[in-house]
Amino acid sequence: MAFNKNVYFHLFVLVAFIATFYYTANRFRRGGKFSIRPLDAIPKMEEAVGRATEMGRPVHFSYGMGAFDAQYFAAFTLLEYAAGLCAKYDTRLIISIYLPEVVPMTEEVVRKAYTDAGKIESYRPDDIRFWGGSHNPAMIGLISREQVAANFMIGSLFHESILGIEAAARNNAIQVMGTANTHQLPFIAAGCDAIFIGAEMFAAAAHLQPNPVRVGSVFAEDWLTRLMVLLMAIGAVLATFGNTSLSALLKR
Amino acid sequence: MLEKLNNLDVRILYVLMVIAATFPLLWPMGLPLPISEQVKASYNAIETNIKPNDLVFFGIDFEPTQEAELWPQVLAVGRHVASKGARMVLVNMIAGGFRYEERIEDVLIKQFNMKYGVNLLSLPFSAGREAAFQSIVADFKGLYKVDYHGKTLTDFPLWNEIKSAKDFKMYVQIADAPDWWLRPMSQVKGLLLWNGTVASGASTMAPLYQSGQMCGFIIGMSGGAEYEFLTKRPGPAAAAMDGQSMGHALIILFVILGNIGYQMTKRKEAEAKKAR
Amino acid sequence: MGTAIGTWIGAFLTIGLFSWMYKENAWFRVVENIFVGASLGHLAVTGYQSIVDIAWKPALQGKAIMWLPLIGGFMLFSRWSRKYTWISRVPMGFLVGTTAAVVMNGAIKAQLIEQAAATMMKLNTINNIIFVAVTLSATIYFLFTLQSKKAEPVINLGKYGMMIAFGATFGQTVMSRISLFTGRMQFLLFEWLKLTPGG
Amino acid sequence: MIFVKTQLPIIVTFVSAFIVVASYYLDIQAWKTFAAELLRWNVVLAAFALALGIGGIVRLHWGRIARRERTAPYSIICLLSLALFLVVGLAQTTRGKAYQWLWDYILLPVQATSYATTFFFITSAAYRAFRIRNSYTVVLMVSAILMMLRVGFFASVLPFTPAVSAWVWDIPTTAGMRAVTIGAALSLVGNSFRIIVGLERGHLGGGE
Repeated sequence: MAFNKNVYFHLFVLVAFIATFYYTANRFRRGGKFSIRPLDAIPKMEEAVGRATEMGRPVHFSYGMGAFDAQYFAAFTLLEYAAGLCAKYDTRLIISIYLPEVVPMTEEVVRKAYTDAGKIESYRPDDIRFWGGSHNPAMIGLISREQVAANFMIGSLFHESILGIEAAARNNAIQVMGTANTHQLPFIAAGCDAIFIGAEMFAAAAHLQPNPVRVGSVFAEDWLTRLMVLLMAIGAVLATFGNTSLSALLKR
Repeated sequence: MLEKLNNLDVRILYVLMVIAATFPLLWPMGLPLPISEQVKASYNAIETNIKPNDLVFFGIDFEPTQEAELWPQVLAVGRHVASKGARMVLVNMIAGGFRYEERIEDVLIKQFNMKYGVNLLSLPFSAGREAAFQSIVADFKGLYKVDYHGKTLTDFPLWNEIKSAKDFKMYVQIADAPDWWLRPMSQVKGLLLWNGTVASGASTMAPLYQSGQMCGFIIGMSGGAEYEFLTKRPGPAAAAMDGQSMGHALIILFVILGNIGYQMTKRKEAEAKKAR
Repeated sequence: MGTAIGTWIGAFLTIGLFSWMYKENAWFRVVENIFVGASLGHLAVTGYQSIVDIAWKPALQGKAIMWLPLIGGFMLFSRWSRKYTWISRVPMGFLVGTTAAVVMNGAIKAQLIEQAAATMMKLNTINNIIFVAVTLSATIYFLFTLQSKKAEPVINLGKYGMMIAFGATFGQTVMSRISLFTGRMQFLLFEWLKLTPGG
Repeated sequence: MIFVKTQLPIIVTFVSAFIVVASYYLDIQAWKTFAAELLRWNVVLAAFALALGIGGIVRLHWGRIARRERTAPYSIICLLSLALFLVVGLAQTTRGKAYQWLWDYILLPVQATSYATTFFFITSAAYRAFRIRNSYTVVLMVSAILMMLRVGFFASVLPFTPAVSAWVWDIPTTAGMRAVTIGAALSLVGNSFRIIVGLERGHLGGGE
């Protein structure tokens, strides 16, 4: 086989992840005990939908204006949760979308949530709004006109985060946001009631549906991250004594 | 009285900010502008690495919305690269970037006598972002058939001299979006990476500069203004820096006032509790 | 002539959008709807061009494999029928699969390996020691299965590190936002009102 | 048939992902070229998906006009603006003179202005958010103010600020953000892997 050079450690990480994942997932399938640090943003989402219901006002959700990447996948899971809550409480959910290719996926996610809640008749495809490049003015217009009372923005956020925060703050909405884009974390940390920071939005999946696959995945990710922390610490100590073999190994 | 500062009508703040940012545009104050080490280092990365006839891949990846911040960078860095006698290939991966490609092409041809097709080439927009960069890495010549102007690429001598992305000495990219270009482009062996970005994207890119994945990195309007100063060609960024300083001063003032109001409100609430 | 009218339209749109800052109003709403229409129209035109350039023309010129993305694209329209919706999930699977694959490759290299290797720095200066300590402790914050009380001081150090990072990024971004506004004011003052600096 | 309906999308997901992932490890030029080709198809599929999204918005506005709702005039403006761009763009492509005019004087100013509104939002966000509530917010506020004092005029009045803020930026900020990046890396891997092998399929709906 013709293998590329400089990808060995890369391949090791991938294979190690897959192996650990299957091991941990199987352990939980056989009924292993687990505990994962709670995330305050998840109950906050329920509280937000609850309050929107009391006030008789809608809930808004957006993925932000990032390119199609893994953050959308994490957002699908959280959207499913939000849509499930909205279906349960009969609260209107309006979704703003920037990327065309996620329109059909969003429809599937929301329809599934409404079906699972037994409320398929209240599913409104019209409230899944594709705005393209006009996402931001359309979103702030929508938030202020519909008097949105809960604002969720989860995904690859860009400057729309702060627009959403300020527009919804004028309605005193409860806001939960999450992103792995470091350039937006400061704004959501400063302006929201609860946030998912980077990895937290992926770990949320395991809280929402603690099945062996998701819990096993979080454990496998954690163990490999621990290994990397250990490697970084050892590598730094070695480097102090002039030995850079470990960082060289990583790049093999 | 002071607790009112806790909850000012934000519209008052808006009006004051507009005045602070606009006034210096009409009446420039000529405040001094020091040059940062990072901009100096990034300038030197081009100054020392680029030799005459080196191939430089020049990406312009931002929407018109970022013009105020990034066009001065394109202008300053583009002129600097051209003044080193490099051969340049312009490219854009964000739909709105094409008109800056056209504009800088014009500047390079007029001010540096570059010959289109010989030492300058503009490639058209291609969609897909990270995926498009991935295909540049895997199969550079396969991605493009025609140039920006719709002409067949194989008619240009410069195009025929390039075989793959590995032939480029440096990839200079002025972009508003963070790191999706870097994941693919860092796979090209021996290619130096140089990035100019918006101030808000700086936190994403800074670790990548610090880790040595990029040889140069300038940030925002101040980066552009300082670069203009280093290349001794005054441009649009330097003129707007006074408004920056005024705006910053005002925001800091708002933060202080807000905190005074907040502490006063807290004290009052505490007193009210005691009274009960 | 075209430029003069265009500048007035540009000014109308610019001020209309800014007017939301005072409150949501009819002018803003007109501009919002012009924007929605224009941007969707623009997307449709560029989308059509990419279909023609990337797939349709090569397919007609005999590059048979390019029929696949075209067929996949048409399969998406099965969403308009309740019964055949499942057909559209095939191209959706393709989109998701390729995207997930690119993410997976990129994340391991750029986000994990390169970053980890760069953190293995010599611990011979205070700065390097602080750097490594903050990176490691803040990474430990992201371990979701770690719930030991002993780890708390470490996690707190990481949290402070992240707070400094968030604050600094916030401050840094202010600059960027002022620049954007400056750009629009330059348009209004110099191109529309034709004022000149210096009064 | 049910098998085909539920499993075919998953199989397609897996096969396409496998081709792209393997292209990274294998040194086979033909494979790499084919993987790059696959990634280009995404653009085509996204363009088709556009039609779905635009269809939704047109239906929404058309409904409002047909029902003669109070907001119908806005819907008319929206559809007219869409039609204008669509007709001019299809007639002369985006490179045509008239289209360039539309771009320069309609799309460009609204895009730029829409982005520039962040100027106002960041002002009020700074005013509201930087209240000293606990030790974390002190750190947050101080480092934000330091960064604002770094550039332009302040740097000459307070000559220590560029050095101090450069330190804050290079050491704790870079380190803190790097941790976020490293912390998320394996989550991205885990999440992508679950999707590739079909263990996560909410985005493909629930069976039927």
